[in-house]
Amino acid sequence: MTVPKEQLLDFYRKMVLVRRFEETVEEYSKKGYVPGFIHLGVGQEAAQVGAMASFQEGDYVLPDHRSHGVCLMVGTPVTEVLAEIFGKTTGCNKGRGGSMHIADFARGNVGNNAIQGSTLVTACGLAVASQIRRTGAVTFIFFGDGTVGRGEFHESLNLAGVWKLPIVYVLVNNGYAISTRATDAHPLEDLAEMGCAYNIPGVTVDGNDVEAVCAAVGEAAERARRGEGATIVELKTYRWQGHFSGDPASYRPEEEVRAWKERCPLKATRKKLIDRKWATAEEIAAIDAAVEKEIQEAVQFAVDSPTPTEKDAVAHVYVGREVAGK
Amino acid sequence: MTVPKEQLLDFYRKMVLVRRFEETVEEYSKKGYVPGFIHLGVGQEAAQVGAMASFQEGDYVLPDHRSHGVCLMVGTPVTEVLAEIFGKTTGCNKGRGGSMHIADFARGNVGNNAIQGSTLVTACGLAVASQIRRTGAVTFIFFGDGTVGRGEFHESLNLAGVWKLPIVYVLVNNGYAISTRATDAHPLEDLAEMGCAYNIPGVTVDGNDVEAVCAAVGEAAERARRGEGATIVELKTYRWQGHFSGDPASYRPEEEVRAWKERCPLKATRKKLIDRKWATAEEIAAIDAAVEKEIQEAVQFAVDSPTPTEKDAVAHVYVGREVAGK
Amino acid sequence: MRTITFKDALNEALHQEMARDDRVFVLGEDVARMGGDFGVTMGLLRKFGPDRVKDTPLSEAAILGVANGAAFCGLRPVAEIMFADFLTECYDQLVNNSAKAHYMFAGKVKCPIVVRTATGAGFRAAYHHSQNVEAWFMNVPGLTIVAPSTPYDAKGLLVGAIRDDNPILFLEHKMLYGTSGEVPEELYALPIGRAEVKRPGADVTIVASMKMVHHSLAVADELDREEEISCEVLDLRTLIPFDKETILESVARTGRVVLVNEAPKTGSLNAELAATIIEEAFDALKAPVQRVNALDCPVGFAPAIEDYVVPRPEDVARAVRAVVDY
Amino acid sequence: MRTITFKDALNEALHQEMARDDRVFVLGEDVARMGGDFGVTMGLLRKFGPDRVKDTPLSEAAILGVANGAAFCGLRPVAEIMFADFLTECYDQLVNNSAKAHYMFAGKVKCPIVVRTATGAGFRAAYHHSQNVEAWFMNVPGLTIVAPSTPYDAKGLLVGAIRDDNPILFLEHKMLYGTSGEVPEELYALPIGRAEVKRPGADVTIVASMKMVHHSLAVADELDREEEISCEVLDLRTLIPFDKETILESVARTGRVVLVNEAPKTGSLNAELAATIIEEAFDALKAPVQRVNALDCPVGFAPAIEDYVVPRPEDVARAVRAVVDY
Ligand SMILES: Cc1ncc(C[n+]2csc(CCOP(=O)(O)OP(=O)(O)O)c2C)c(N)n1
Ligand SMILES: Cc1ncc(C[n+]2csc(CCOP(=O)(O)OP(=O)(O)O)c2C)c(N)n1
Ligand SMILES: [Mg+2]
Ligand SMILES: [Mg+2]
Repeated sequence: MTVPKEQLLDFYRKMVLVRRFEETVEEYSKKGYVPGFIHLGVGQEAAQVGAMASFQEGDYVLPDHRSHGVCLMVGTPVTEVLAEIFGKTTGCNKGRGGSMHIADFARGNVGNNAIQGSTLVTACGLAVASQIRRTGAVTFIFFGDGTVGRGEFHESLNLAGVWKLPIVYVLVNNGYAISTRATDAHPLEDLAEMGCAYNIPGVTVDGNDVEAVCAAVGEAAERARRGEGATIVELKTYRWQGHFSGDPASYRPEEEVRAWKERCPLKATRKKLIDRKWATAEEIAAIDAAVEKEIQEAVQFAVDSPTPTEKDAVAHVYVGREVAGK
Repeated sequence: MTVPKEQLLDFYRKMVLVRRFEETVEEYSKKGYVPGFIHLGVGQEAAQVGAMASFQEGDYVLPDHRSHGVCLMVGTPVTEVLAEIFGKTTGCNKGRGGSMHIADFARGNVGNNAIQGSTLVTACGLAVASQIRRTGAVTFIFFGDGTVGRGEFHESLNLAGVWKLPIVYVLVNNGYAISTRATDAHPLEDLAEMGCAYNIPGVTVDGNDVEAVCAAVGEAAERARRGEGATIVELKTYRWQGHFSGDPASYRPEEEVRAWKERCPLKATRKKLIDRKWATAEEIAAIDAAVEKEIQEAVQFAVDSPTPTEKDAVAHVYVGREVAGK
Repeated sequence: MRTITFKDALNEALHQEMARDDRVFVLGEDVARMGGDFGVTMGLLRKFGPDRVKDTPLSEAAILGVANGAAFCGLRPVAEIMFADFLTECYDQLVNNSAKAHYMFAGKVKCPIVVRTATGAGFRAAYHHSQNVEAWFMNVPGLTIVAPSTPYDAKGLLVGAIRDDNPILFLEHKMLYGTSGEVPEELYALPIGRAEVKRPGADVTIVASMKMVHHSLAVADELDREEEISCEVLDLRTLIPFDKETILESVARTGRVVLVNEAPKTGSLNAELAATIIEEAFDALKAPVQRVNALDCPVGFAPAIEDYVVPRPEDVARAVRAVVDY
Repeated sequence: MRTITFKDALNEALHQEMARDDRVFVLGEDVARMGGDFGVTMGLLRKFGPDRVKDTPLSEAAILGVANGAAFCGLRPVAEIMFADFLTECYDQLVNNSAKAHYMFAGKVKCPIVVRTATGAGFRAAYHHSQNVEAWFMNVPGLTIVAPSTPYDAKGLLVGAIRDDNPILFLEHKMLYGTSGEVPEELYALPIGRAEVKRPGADVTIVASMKMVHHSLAVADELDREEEISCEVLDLRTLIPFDKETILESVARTGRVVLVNEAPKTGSLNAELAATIIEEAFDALKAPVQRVNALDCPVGFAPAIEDYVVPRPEDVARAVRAVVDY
């Protein structure tokens, strides 16, 4: 599938944004600005950007632990996402969620839950709400090959199948769950095929080809909007770094990493733009530079923002009931 | 498939035993001898007896809540099973388990857990133990169409698929989970097909045809013994009574119940025996009478047996640590 | 005033509140066509239709997932988990998702769900249908646990719970469903978080909930009559967070406390109540706080065992005498 | 004596006990090829092979299912649940299956499993990777909860737990993995169920576990030095069932008690300890028991919030002064 020129340029810009965002998070993590551990999506930009191209106002999305890019695609300002990861009060959840709990309800990002698989059933609730209210909204749920192992995968798909829920299951298969190969954890090679158990169509595409991703997820979203129910779209991709920033990832062969880096989604898209004569090297450099400016401004913003104070600690435990501090 | 004469006669005797056992439990329940609620398997005798024909010494079985018949097929004396259901100290678990928790470890019955789906993953552990020890044992797990909804169904099959576990999944599809039709709970008609998600073969057979059941489960058990992994065998059948004894089952049409009663597995087997000239009406009556005697002796035994006393209450909470009584 | 059963009071609460607020919907296993395993949701499907009264597959995690997701979208789900023992199957959803969402996302989302469930012993249904589960959820900030003891409270508290913006675990003791009491026909809500003095008294404060309130009232009457001991009986109604003020006010007057709870002693709600009373009313205490609980063992099957293990009125009476005689 | 880390002490325990007893096997997510998320199972795969060291899919319920089932067959599984927060995903298996099997089946089966898991705050990993979970399992008769505070105890208690015939939840505080201490090279087992006086003292009894033992020891040293208060520090080591005798013996001498536990205050283990002490040592108490706990809120992401919410040494010191000055 070929998307129009403007869209491919837009995809490229977004993928650069996601890439640079992740690299920046890693850089500032090493510098000590990022509390806790972070899961980076470098290498998975086409999957995140291409899938979110079908996300419309009013839709819902449940990102996962490796989804900073997905959070950006919802439209939450880069500043707010970065500040959240830095644990600052200017973050989209006031520094209370961090890398693994980034939500933006106003824009449809219902947030991650760091228990793998938990949001698979939350997705059913979002979809039921849009069914009851007949809003036509679609719910996009991102999850990895490892998370397919959880019981909620089944409970979610079974319900989605029998209730024809408007859900797009975005199964990001990067080949590993931490050190465990997808092929050691599941008896099928193409996990989208598991849809067969639920009368839910499954499609497997090259997750590093942003146009292919956009097309497959787009079709699934349209099916859902037409009331025809859920689809699993499996995006085959790879994470360049370890499971979390700092993981040496010695459980996988160098050769495999090298081969996948060759298949860099940004490089591939740049090549398409040039080959189709949709952009010159200079125009591409200009995009890169604009993104860089945005990133650096966000860094400045996040670094300069205040951290929460002790008195923030006991706010919002309950709605309308106070909890005592120290 | 046609089984030899002696086996069919044996099947018939066992089905009569199960039928009469269930009817007796119901009768004595109404008379007040049975604490709690009970789930009867009347109508499902061919599924229980036919499936357990492949059970060998050293194998494991996990019955479910509607499995008195399965418990009998393991070889536990009728007296001990009935006494257990009556809550007597002579029961196979000293009256401590009751109808929903009948085990006989020495004979391979690892017992039910009244949380639907729980034993689906226990089955993996039994199978792993036999794999580690290379005993060649097969694990039979009984569960219903409703229980397919649980997350453990998936976790179990996924693991069984990837580890090639020697398990026979005996999926007893009686069309309902309490009041909920299987077709309202799952998007497929033949639930054995769900094996496709796990690279596990699934086969659906007439659960009221004891020979068909025996053949399908037998083949699955052989596959498991050969180290080729798990199989789902779906047995389509029907429970004549409500979900529990006393449930009026007004959620299902009279017509449906009548049609299924026409397809009584005992009647069908009697007909086969007569048609094949393997037994005369008199011989059949003799079998019925022998079973009746066994049942009545068991009733006498169970009725006469003592009930546990208060001091039994705190035994066996921990191994080797006492718990205080009152 | 009109007298109806506890079960009918709950049913009426649902009918009336669903008519008032179209954001309220009901879901669970067998709640629609059958009207619930205990009949609490009877008639709702006919009145409100399948959009608002949903039979689910046997998938507790998905039930909670639907509730959470729909609540995040502004609906007010009332989920039924058939027996409280099955909350183990959706423990993650309640503990890690429902309870934490409001806090985790800095107050930007609410999770106004009610999870109704049948709890408690006495049903002769053994290990997995008899547990008292509130202690499993005591140490989970963000959750509220409500537990009525009378039909009047049942109706008012269920309405109050539905209108509350917090996730609420609503415990219905299964031995109370058939009990009767006066209940106004009109719709009313009772406040969450308030205990009630069910019987005033001067010598001893008894703190109880659910079925134990009735044991306590019976004992209070008897001791008043026969031994001239005047007991005040407090019904917690909301177990967590409980009404400290009402308890402390009573203890300040009596100086003697008996806590009655149906769960095993170690780590039950009574532990928290005792610790709180010690901390806040140490000098007022004339005797050590007495805890009346089930023994530290599972709820067995045989009636003699079950009846011995859970608190009996005589156990309450003995504890009252102990604090009086200290 | 040789000094090694807490993590290496655990690793050594597994190596040595697996060499001694070939019924012991290890399973969990990423325990084999990677050696565990925290490195505790490092080197086991190479030494003992894939039959006894198993990477599982991301399926917590299946992990526990395998453990339970294999234990019923006489093996001694050591399952790793990567973070204690994920026990929510196999809560049913632990509560309804492991804990109850021995009792439910009248002592005819044992469930000698060890479930190792990383617990506790301080890792900057927020809501779903930071919880202290023991209170969720306090009211579950049949379960044993072990929680070491030093490398010496870690090794000996893990061996003791593996040899124990009961299901054991083995909590490893993640902030202790890197701490060092003297550990004998030879294999040894410490008894389950015994507390240890980690520091003798005369004025105040401090009861703690895991990381809080170290806070307590630091405070005890400081108060001894600066304020001439002599604190005895008890390390519970087994949380449930805890060592009542050792606690009461100490309280009888000091009459003043401070309980330190890292979980939120309401319903934590401290509640049970306080209630027990009141019941059994009321007359010995010279001041109300003081509980030092986390605040009643989830563990937030921003470091300032996390550090404020969980108990700090100064909170322990304040509580000690409060019982001394009462
Ligand atoms: C219930 C649960 N189990 C385990 C974990 C620990 N964990 C976090 S991410 C992860 C692997 C997830 O793999 P996958 O779904 O493929 O996503 P990826 O990390 O590859 O993007 C694991 C095991 C968790 N967070 N939740
Ligand atoms: C986890 C759990 N949820 C719900 C129940 C209540 N329950 C007991 S049996 C049953 C229906 C089971 O249906 P199926 O698996 O088809 O077996 P059948 O009763 O038809 O033999 C339900 C919902 C339970 N015991 N455990
Ligand atoms: Mg992955
Ligand atoms: Mg069924």
